[in-house]
Amino acid sequence: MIVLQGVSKTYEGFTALSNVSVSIARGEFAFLIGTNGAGKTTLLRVLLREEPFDQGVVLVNGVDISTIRGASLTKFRRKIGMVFQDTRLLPNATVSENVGLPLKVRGRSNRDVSMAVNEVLKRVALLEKASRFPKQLSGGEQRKVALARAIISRPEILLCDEPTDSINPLHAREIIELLLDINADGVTTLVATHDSDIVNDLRRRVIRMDAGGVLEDMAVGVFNTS
Amino acid sequence: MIVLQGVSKTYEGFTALSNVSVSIARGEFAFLIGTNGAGKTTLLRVLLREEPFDQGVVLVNGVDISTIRGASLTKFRRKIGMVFQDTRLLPNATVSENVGLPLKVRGRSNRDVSMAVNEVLKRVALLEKASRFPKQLSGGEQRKVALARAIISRPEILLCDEPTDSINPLHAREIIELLLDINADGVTTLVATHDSDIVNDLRRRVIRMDAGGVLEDMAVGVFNTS
Amino acid sequence: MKTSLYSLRYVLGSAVNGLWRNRTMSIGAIITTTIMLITLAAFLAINDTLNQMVSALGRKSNLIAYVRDDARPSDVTRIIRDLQGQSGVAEVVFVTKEDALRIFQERFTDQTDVIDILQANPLPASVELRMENPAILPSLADELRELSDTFETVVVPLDVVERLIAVSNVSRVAGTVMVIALTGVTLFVVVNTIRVAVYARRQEIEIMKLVGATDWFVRGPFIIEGAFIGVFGATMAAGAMVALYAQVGPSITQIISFLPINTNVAYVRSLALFIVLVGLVVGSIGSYFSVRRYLAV
Amino acid sequence: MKTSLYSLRYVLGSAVNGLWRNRTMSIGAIITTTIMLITLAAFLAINDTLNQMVSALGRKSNLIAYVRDDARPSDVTRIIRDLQGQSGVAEVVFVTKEDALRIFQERFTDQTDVIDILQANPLPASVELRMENPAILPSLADELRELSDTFETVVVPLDVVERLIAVSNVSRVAGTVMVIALTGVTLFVVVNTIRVAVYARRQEIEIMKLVGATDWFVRGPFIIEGAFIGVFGATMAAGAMVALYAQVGPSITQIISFLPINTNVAYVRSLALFIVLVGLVVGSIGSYFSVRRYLAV
Ligand SMILES: Nc1ncnc2c1ncn2[C@@H]1O[C@H](COP(=O)(O)OP(=O)(O)OP(=O)(O)O)[C@@H](O)[C@H]1O
Ligand SMILES: Nc1ncnc2c1ncn2[C@@H]1O[C@H](COP(=O)(O)OP(=O)(O)OP(=O)(O)O)[C@@H](O)[C@H]1O
Ligand SMILES: [Mg+2]
Ligand SMILES: [Mg+2]
Repeated sequence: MIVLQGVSKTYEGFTALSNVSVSIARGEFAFLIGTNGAGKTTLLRVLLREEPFDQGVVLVNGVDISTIRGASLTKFRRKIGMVFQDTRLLPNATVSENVGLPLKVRGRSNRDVSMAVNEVLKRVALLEKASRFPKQLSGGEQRKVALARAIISRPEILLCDEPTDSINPLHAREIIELLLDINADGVTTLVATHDSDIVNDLRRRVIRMDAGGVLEDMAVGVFNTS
Repeated sequence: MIVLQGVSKTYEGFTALSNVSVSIARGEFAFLIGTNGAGKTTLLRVLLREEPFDQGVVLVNGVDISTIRGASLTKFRRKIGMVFQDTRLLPNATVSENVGLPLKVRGRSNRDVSMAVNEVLKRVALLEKASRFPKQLSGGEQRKVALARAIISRPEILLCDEPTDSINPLHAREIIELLLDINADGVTTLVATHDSDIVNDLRRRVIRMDAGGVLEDMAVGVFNTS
Repeated sequence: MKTSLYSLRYVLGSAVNGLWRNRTMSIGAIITTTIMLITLAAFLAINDTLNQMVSALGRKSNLIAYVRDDARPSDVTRIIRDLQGQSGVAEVVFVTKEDALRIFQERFTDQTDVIDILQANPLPASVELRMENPAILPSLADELRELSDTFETVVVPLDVVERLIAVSNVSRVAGTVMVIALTGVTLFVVVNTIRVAVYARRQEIEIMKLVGATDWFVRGPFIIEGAFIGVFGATMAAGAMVALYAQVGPSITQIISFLPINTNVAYVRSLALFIVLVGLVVGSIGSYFSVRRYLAV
Repeated sequence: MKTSLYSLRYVLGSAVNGLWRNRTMSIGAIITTTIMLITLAAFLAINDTLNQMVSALGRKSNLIAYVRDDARPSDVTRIIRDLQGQSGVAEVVFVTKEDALRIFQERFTDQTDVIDILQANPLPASVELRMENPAILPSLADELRELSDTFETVVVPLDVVERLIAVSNVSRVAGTVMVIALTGVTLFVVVNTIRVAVYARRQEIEIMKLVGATDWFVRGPFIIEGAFIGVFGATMAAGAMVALYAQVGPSITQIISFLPINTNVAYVRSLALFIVLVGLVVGSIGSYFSVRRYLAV
């Protein structure tokens, strides 16, 4: 359960979120849409406790996340898988190492990690590029690596910021199907996207933001592109 | 006139372009499409003389670009505006400074530069964020800055690598219109993209790549997404 | 248990990767560490040598206590034994009346007639001291002057002694200050280099934290990398130092053969070990603190 | 013309921005430069002081030429004048027969009777030299010995002289080697720091080149930044040095008042100027070469 109540956030005076109230049930799948600069990324970063917020309450599984500190913060983040809009791959780590990082971080054995890495790289069709470094990949390939890293640890909550950016439409569909698969296993999934085709195809819940606020919250949403 | 004849390029053994032959007339507008890793970005980087190639000939306005050196290379690059897929904004320069850079580089006066910057930032609706640094912008805003930087110097050739990535569909259309405007002034424009809606709407020339080669070259192309 | 073992392997592997993949930074840091520690080691050695040289010069300075002709030989013998046991005294020489006369005659070869016309040898016997530590000369002279039954006069060439004491004090203080300062500079420059290298990788740290890494998971490899940079740099410095000592040591010893300069293996070995230890500690602690500020994500 | 003027303004503005926006690196580089140059300056000053101290010690050493009783006073006067003009000689003292007797009597107060019984003063007059440069003592002694009409004997306390020469040679060579080495280390560390700072910004350089910048357009701001880092670091070093000299100088002069240590303003000022110049040159040239390898895009 993710609950935001009256959440506001400013970056040095600039209001990026203003009075956002929204709640997402455990195991739900929702799209986050809205114009550039609407606050989608900011919202996801608040949920990961990457960015502090100024006002309101954010509850994740009933816990006020602003109170989480130290070792609890690490535990909290291990519940979440995130695809960052700017991928945030480690530039000096190979694809395998990047993808395996969330498991390494949890102290899993090398064998466990490499098995899981192989499996998840197969799912994004990047197995043969496992030993490349990020800058030796195309833009779309990098994003797939970021996705693989987000899902490898089977998190409770999956936050995807533009997961199909730079991805060929055919692959984009596959990736969304992958996300739906994962969601079907009970993973709460929030996807920020500009891909109207996918949103309109799926007919899932759509939260539309604008200028830092929630403008619409549609149970079976559409992405109006005109 | 851009002419590629039998161009091949490998990255440390990996073939990214194989025997590519294509020619684009002066003032033409063409889309470059293809799956992830097809070689679109590599092709654009070859045209900017960012990456060397192994075989074949690339002529730009009749000049074999592989022979260009030193000061001529600088002059050659000043003919080209490029939107990089990974934006490549200077992290320590403001939006204005990033956008104005191509003019500064040409020794234009501060007044000229700031007038041009204002004008072009207005066109991408980012004027009020002129003094921000790149990491203080949303993903889509960063891409708009990259586009603004590519067009500010009114280049002869415009190379756009995923110019509408991370951009809201409404703005994406505006950006494509902007590119068409620029193209109408005689600027040769090559746009690598995964945005099927835009390609299908525009019905322009489409060059489809796959596995480093040109698969199709359609005068009035479609982006088949199934 | 299993977890921590895997982590250890991860930490080591990760550190090696980090060093190699950021080799521009790593090599820069190692070279800086090496040359800073060579400088420090060379300075320690030179400071030590200079101190020894100045002390050795001081040793030339002496105290002459002229023995009364009627002094009891047993007293003189006892005093000489006492003086030999006294710390700060390098050498005690007893010059008999006959020795004194001979020295006088040697010096004034052409005036032997002067002495010849004397009925008896007018020159007194004397006890001459060569000092280890000239600083105690004045008080020692006073002590000997008290023994007026034995000694007629106690002569201390005071101006030379004072100068030597002053010079050796100044050079010792200056040397110590410089050693402390240079140690500080070395630590600072090495830590600063590591700090800059970590700064260039601050995003890695943030990403790891966001992906659920504990602080120690992030720190571990960095600390090992820092320790490696420190130890590797220090080992090269120590190696260079040992080689230099082996080369230069003997020739210095030859040039100033009269001075007991420390070029022995044990000293150099302990200096080398010390340098490596400094590298280890500075590298790892430097990394620890450099990483800290970026962990607050 | 207009273009180059605008560019100049751009270069300066850009350099200031670069320094400020990469301040973690800039401050690191400036501090490193400062302390390396302080170290170098302190070392230059200490080396200079030690050299002066050793030379001054050498000055105590002397040559005594005993004058024949039948020497011609005019010869003696002439020789003394010659010696005073000789380079390497600090002081020439003429000790008359009467002076010699007085000194002898003072030393052996209890044996005045020895002299009293002599018909005439048996002690010779002497010419005593205090040396600036003890190295020329042996040859000078030989020269004086040739003048056997004037001098009876020429006494040189050779062992002390040799030791002093050796010590002062060793310390001079060691000092020079250390100065050269430390200068090298300073240059290296400063350049390395700048190199690392530029490395961290290599992508900026690539982007500028791809956008159509000339090599000089890219280099300009970096060179100015490097020059600024060097000059600023050097100025702080020079300031610290001048302050330190003002503080410590007088007290050193007091402790070893007999030595003519250089703490005068002109010397410090030229040392400070030299340090700032070093900073300027090293900073800008270091940047120039650091940027170079990333320009090949
Ligand atoms: N660090 C920052 N400092 C100042 N303003 C910021 C900062 N980060 C983001 N912003 C601003 O906050 C607003 C929301 O940004 P955010 O990244 O959440 O938008 P978004 O909805 O993800 O946009 P996009 O679709 O372009 O990714 C934008 O107007 C952006 O300019
Ligand atoms: N530096 C590199 N080293 C090795 N392989 C590389 C390098 N850069 C790109 N490649 C590979 O070359 C191929 C073509 O890459 P390119 O970036 O041109 O693809 P693209 O068509 O732009 O893909 P995308 O649509 O994902 O951006 C890819 O398979 C990629 O993995
Ligand atoms: Mg966003
Ligand atoms: Mg691409």
